[in-house]
Amino acid sequence: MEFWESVRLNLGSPPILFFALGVLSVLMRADLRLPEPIYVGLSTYLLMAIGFKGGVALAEAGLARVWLPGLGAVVLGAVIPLWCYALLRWGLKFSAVDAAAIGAHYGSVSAVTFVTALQYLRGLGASYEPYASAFLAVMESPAIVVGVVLGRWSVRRGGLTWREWRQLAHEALLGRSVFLLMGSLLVGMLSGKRGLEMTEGFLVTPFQGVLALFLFEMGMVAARRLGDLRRVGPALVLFALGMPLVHALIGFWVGYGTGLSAGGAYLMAVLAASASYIAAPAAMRLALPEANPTLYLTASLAVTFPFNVTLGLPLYAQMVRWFLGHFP
Amino acid sequence: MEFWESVRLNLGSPPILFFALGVLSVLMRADLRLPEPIYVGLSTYLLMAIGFKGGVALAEAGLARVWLPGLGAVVLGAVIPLWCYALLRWGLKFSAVDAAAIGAHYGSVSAVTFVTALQYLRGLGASYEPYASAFLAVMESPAIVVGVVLGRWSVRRGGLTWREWRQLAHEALLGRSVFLLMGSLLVGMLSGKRGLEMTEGFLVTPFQGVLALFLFEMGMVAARRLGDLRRVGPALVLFALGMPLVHALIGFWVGYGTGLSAGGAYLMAVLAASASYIAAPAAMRLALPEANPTLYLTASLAVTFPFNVTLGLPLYAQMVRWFLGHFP
Amino acid sequence: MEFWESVRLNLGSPPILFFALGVLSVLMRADLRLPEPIYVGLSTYLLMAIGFKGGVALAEAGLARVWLPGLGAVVLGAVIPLWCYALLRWGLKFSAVDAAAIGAHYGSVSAVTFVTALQYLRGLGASYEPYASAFLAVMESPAIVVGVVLGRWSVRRGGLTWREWRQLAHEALLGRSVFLLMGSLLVGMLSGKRGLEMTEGFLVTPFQGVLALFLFEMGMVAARRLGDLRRVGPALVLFALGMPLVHALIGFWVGYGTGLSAGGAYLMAVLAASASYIAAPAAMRLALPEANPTLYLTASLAVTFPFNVTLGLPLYAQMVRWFLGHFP
Amino acid sequence: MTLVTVVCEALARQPLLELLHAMGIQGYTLFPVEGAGAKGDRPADIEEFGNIQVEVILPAEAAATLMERLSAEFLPRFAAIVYGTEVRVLRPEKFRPREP
Amino acid sequence: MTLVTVVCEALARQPLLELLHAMGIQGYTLFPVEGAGAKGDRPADIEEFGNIQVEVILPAEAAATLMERLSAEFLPRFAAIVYGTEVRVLRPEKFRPREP
Amino acid sequence: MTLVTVVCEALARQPLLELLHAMGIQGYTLFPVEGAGAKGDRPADIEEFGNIQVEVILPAEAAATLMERLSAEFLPRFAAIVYGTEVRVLRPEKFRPREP
Ligand SMILES: Nc1ncnc2c1ncn2[C@@H]1O[C@H](COP(=O)(O)O)[C@@H](O)[C@H]1O
Ligand SMILES: Nc1ncnc2c1ncn2[C@@H]1O[C@H](COP(=O)(O)O)[C@@H](O)[C@H]1O
Ligand SMILES: Nc1ncnc2c1ncn2[C@@H]1O[C@H](COP(=O)(O)O)[C@@H](O)[C@H]1O
Ligand code: NA
Ligand code: NA
Ligand code: NA
Repeated sequence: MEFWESVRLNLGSPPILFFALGVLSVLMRADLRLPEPIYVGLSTYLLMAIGFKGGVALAEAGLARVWLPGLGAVVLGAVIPLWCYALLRWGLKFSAVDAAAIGAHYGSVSAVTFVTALQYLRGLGASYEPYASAFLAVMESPAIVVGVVLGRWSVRRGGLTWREWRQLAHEALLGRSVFLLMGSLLVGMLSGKRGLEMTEGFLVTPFQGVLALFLFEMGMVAARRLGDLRRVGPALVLFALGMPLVHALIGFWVGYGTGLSAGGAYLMAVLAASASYIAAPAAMRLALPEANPTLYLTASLAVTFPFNVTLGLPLYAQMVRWFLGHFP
Repeated sequence: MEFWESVRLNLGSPPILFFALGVLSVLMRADLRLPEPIYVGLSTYLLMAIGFKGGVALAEAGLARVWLPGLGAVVLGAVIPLWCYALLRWGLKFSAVDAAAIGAHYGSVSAVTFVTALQYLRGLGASYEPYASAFLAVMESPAIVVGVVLGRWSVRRGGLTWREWRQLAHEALLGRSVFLLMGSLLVGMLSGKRGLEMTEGFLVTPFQGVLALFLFEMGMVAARRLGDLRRVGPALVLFALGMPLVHALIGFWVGYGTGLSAGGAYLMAVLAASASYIAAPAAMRLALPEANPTLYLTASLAVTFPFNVTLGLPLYAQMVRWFLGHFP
Repeated sequence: MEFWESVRLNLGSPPILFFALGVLSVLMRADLRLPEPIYVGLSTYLLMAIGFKGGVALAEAGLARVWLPGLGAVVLGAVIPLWCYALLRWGLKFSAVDAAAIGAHYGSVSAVTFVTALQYLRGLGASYEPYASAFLAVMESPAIVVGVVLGRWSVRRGGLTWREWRQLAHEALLGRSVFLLMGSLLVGMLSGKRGLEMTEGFLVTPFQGVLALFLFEMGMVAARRLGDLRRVGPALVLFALGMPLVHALIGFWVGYGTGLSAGGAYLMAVLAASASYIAAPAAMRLALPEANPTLYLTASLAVTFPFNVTLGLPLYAQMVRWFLGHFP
Repeated sequence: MTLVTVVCEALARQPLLELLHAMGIQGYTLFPVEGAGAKGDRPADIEEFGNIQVEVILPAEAAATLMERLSAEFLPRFAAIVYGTEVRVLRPEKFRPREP
Repeated sequence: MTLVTVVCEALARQPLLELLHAMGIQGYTLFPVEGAGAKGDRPADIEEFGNIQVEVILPAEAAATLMERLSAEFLPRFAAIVYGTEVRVLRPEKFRPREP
Repeated sequence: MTLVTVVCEALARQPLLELLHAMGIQGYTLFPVEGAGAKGDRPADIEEFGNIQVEVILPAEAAATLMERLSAEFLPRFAAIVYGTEVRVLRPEKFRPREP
């Protein structure tokens, strides 16, 4: 497919158009506030559905084919904060603790970006490893741990206490999204094809439409942060637009190098390029309260997330086309 | 179809039966309060779904076939408040500002009534222009603007200030339901058939069932206002039962005269007959706070709305049968 | 089917696995609190769906085939509190009012347990009377009335006043779940097959998946009560594990004796074995405030409910196999 | 004027509102809350297991009567706390209870 | 410091926040409530038909001004009650309104 | 008795409840709110981005200690306001913190 056509394919899909509608509603002050339980309900549904379907696929594929790219995902998530920290601290002159916190966000992942990428691949007609959501599940926490350790170290020149390690592990491994994803993966693995047949009418049939509704809400959530753009400065905005490209590149090769198909490596690229805006901020508020939330939230939620779901997805697909010479 | 059979068809359909159950629950004080986020979730879903499907149909039909009946709908919405005002003020001796506010409600529309009419047509086996929700979208605001201007004029013998015009336009054009409907129409137009296929499992498959659940809630919401019936007096109750008949008649001819099919003209009749009970009250509270909300809310929500969805829909169908000699 | 295989079939099904995940999330303090509107939405959906489908089936079967087992269900519900009261009061030395309140819970029923049993039967490939939800509907209230009368009597050595009777009847017959179930049954009866076709995409297609999500929530709700286990003592825990077995046995013979198929009698067994944890506690708080809620809630919600949905369902199936020599 | 606040189990909603009604009190404000107290945690996951907070503004004497009746009729039956706060209201005439 | 509480119909949200804004008040806390009063029941079933409770803490003089303006500009238009409570705050400097 | 109210970002829920627990305080009431303040708007669209309001009633001395500890340990880390109000409670014995 032509590059522009694949951009159009993404921008013209209902989820992205509803995302834009959500943004527009905030910009035009139409103020359609959706109550918080709606958000919780939709995000629980999405995590449960992708986790479950991924688990069913995982049980079929067997762990033998998954552990290497999975390990790649974990390592990638853990090291991204390191170079982000260096760049932000010494290149862009952010404080150490802010640099660590922002790094944690970019090493971690955004489940919504991942799900949107799944739909996009399906639209393109590209195949991918159906157990790819396992990579999403394992890639959320490592960066958070690394970022917090980095930040604590630079604030206090000392490691974490035993109690802090425990709290951190709890935060990172038992956070809402990690737990739900991991748990649903497990449920999917245990219940297999037969379980998928039972729940198909709920977890599969309406999935894409629910995603459209959810992205409508996320458009509003992200747009409400646009006003903070002025407060974070152009350097961070550029960082939030540029690093995803770099990370996508690295993510692609990690995925491809660990044996994934073109589609699977694309998804690894998207995971690397995406930044967390729920789990990581929550962990930072508790573990690095000295870091400025306006910086990391605005960068990941108001810049990187909208960029990724609109232009990023087709750009990364184009990247795959360049590298491999073929991709739908 | 026989008249009585077509009444039975409507009264025996799950949405209307669940509506009755909701009313009953309040009358028997079973008190099943559904929390507010459920209402927001369901109504967002319904508006999004009909807007989107209408938009897909609109893109196929082309604007050429839509603009004339659309214009008819706008004009009709704008003029209904005028005669309602006259009748209420000079005939029924309501205060000027109450007359204006009530008029605004009857010129504007009820999306739920419209959706119920769609299901009813489908049950009858009648065809209609699938882009008819565009008429719903354009018909909500004009009456609100006219009503407010009328009311302000009569209160102050003067026009609106520039600032008031802006506020009013904002209220009328960026209200929750107008924005959602217009926006979803646009999204539907832009994403077309392909987008519909993607979201069918969510926006189409469960639609009728969701409507049943929503009407269950609306039955409760409407019944909670029944106690106010005594406070509004018999004149307004008669108005709220009689005007829908008159407006249905006019609406039908506007639709038929601007080239719609029998089914499409029926829907235009339903739109004209319906009265707003969310958007219009909200606008009146802000722009005409002097008007008495008990009057307009009770009339539109506790009388006209239940009347329309139960007896009105088959009555208007019978009307079409009389006029055209044929209709399923 | 082998007993162990039928246990595995239940424990490996998505609803039960998600239930376990919910329990686990609380035990691991992952704390995924779902907001209350989600609970209301899901439970309304489930009650509406089973009531409606049961009603459609009831209209087809005719009341002639239903009244006898229905009467059996009512009588069974009404007498269970009697022997529970005797056992708890004189055998286990509970106070009279606590014995009455706990008895009411075990005579009444749990809709979620019933629905899970329906899915389990479907998984087994066993057929059952599709109108069985009518038995669920009639079996919720009688035990509550009997329990309250017993409790009042023992507290005050006197009957209820006229006003109390009225309040009690209101509580018992117009409680949320009874009203919704009865109402949806009625709606289903009135709208018939045609109505089912209309709403299938909502009330049937996603049903099993929604149940999985709901059981995930119920796992959390139940697990939050586990901490109270120490407060109720081993005697009540044993009661809460043992009585379901006894009641299942009796329930099976009541069902089978009144003409139900093996599957239908199995469902009656499950109803008898299940204990109420929403409707009965609510009624007890209002009508028997002297009873200790920790006792009845912990027994029914933290012991009997989890036991029934995990091990109880296959055990009762095994029981049917023993009695009849055949059952899938 | 006194603001009387009642935090109680959600199931006590009806009896509480009836008591207010019986005293001729027309106005109140109500919202769901979660909480913990002597009777354990009350998570807000299920309406029936949660709490509500009810706020009633009324003249000092009426407030005293209300608190007495709550103390006698309501607190023995339900998990609840009750407290009063002095407040200064706009339009004090709005807050007089009618004859019941 | 004074805590000014406004309970009003949810539709008055925007005008109320605008009034606060116009007075240079940056801080407030807001949540949906249901209620009943002279203007009837306000069930919380539909956002548009419910109430909100808005709480603003500010120095006594600013509070007096706010209550005056509410009395003049807000109460005639909307179903609402307004009351003030004396409170002791940590970090009082946080609660000074800026010049609007 | 003093009612101590804390309005803070929802993410501070766990640390706040732990602090109460550490002080032997068993009772509190909690609900989600939205708000605005020095640290910007806190819309209630996502739980993680919203606020909570926590209300604790306790004897005056215990309240003073709580407010001191909040001032020292809580306010430097989280977006929050804290204030105290004098209230008159029914059954005052209920509100004494246990030894932690
Ligand atoms: N000290 C307290 N401060 C604030 N709220 C309390 C306090 N004690 C109890 N509550 C509230 O009152 C409800 C009932 O209290 P209890 O009867 O002690 O369980 C609790 O669930 C809390 O919401
Ligand atoms: N006496 C009262 N105590 C507490 N809240 C009240 C009182 N009167 C009115 N309210 C609240 O203020 C809202 C508007 O009052 P009203 O304008 O009297 O209908 C009501 O819906 C209640 O939420
Ligand atoms: N003056 C105020 N009055 C009432 N609530 C406030 C005020 N200032 C701040 N708040 C609340 O406290 C939260 C945190 O405040 P801040 O740390 O100033 O952003 C806000 O989101 C509001 O909910
Ligand atoms: Na990343
Ligand atoms: Na109309
Ligand atoms: Na039972």
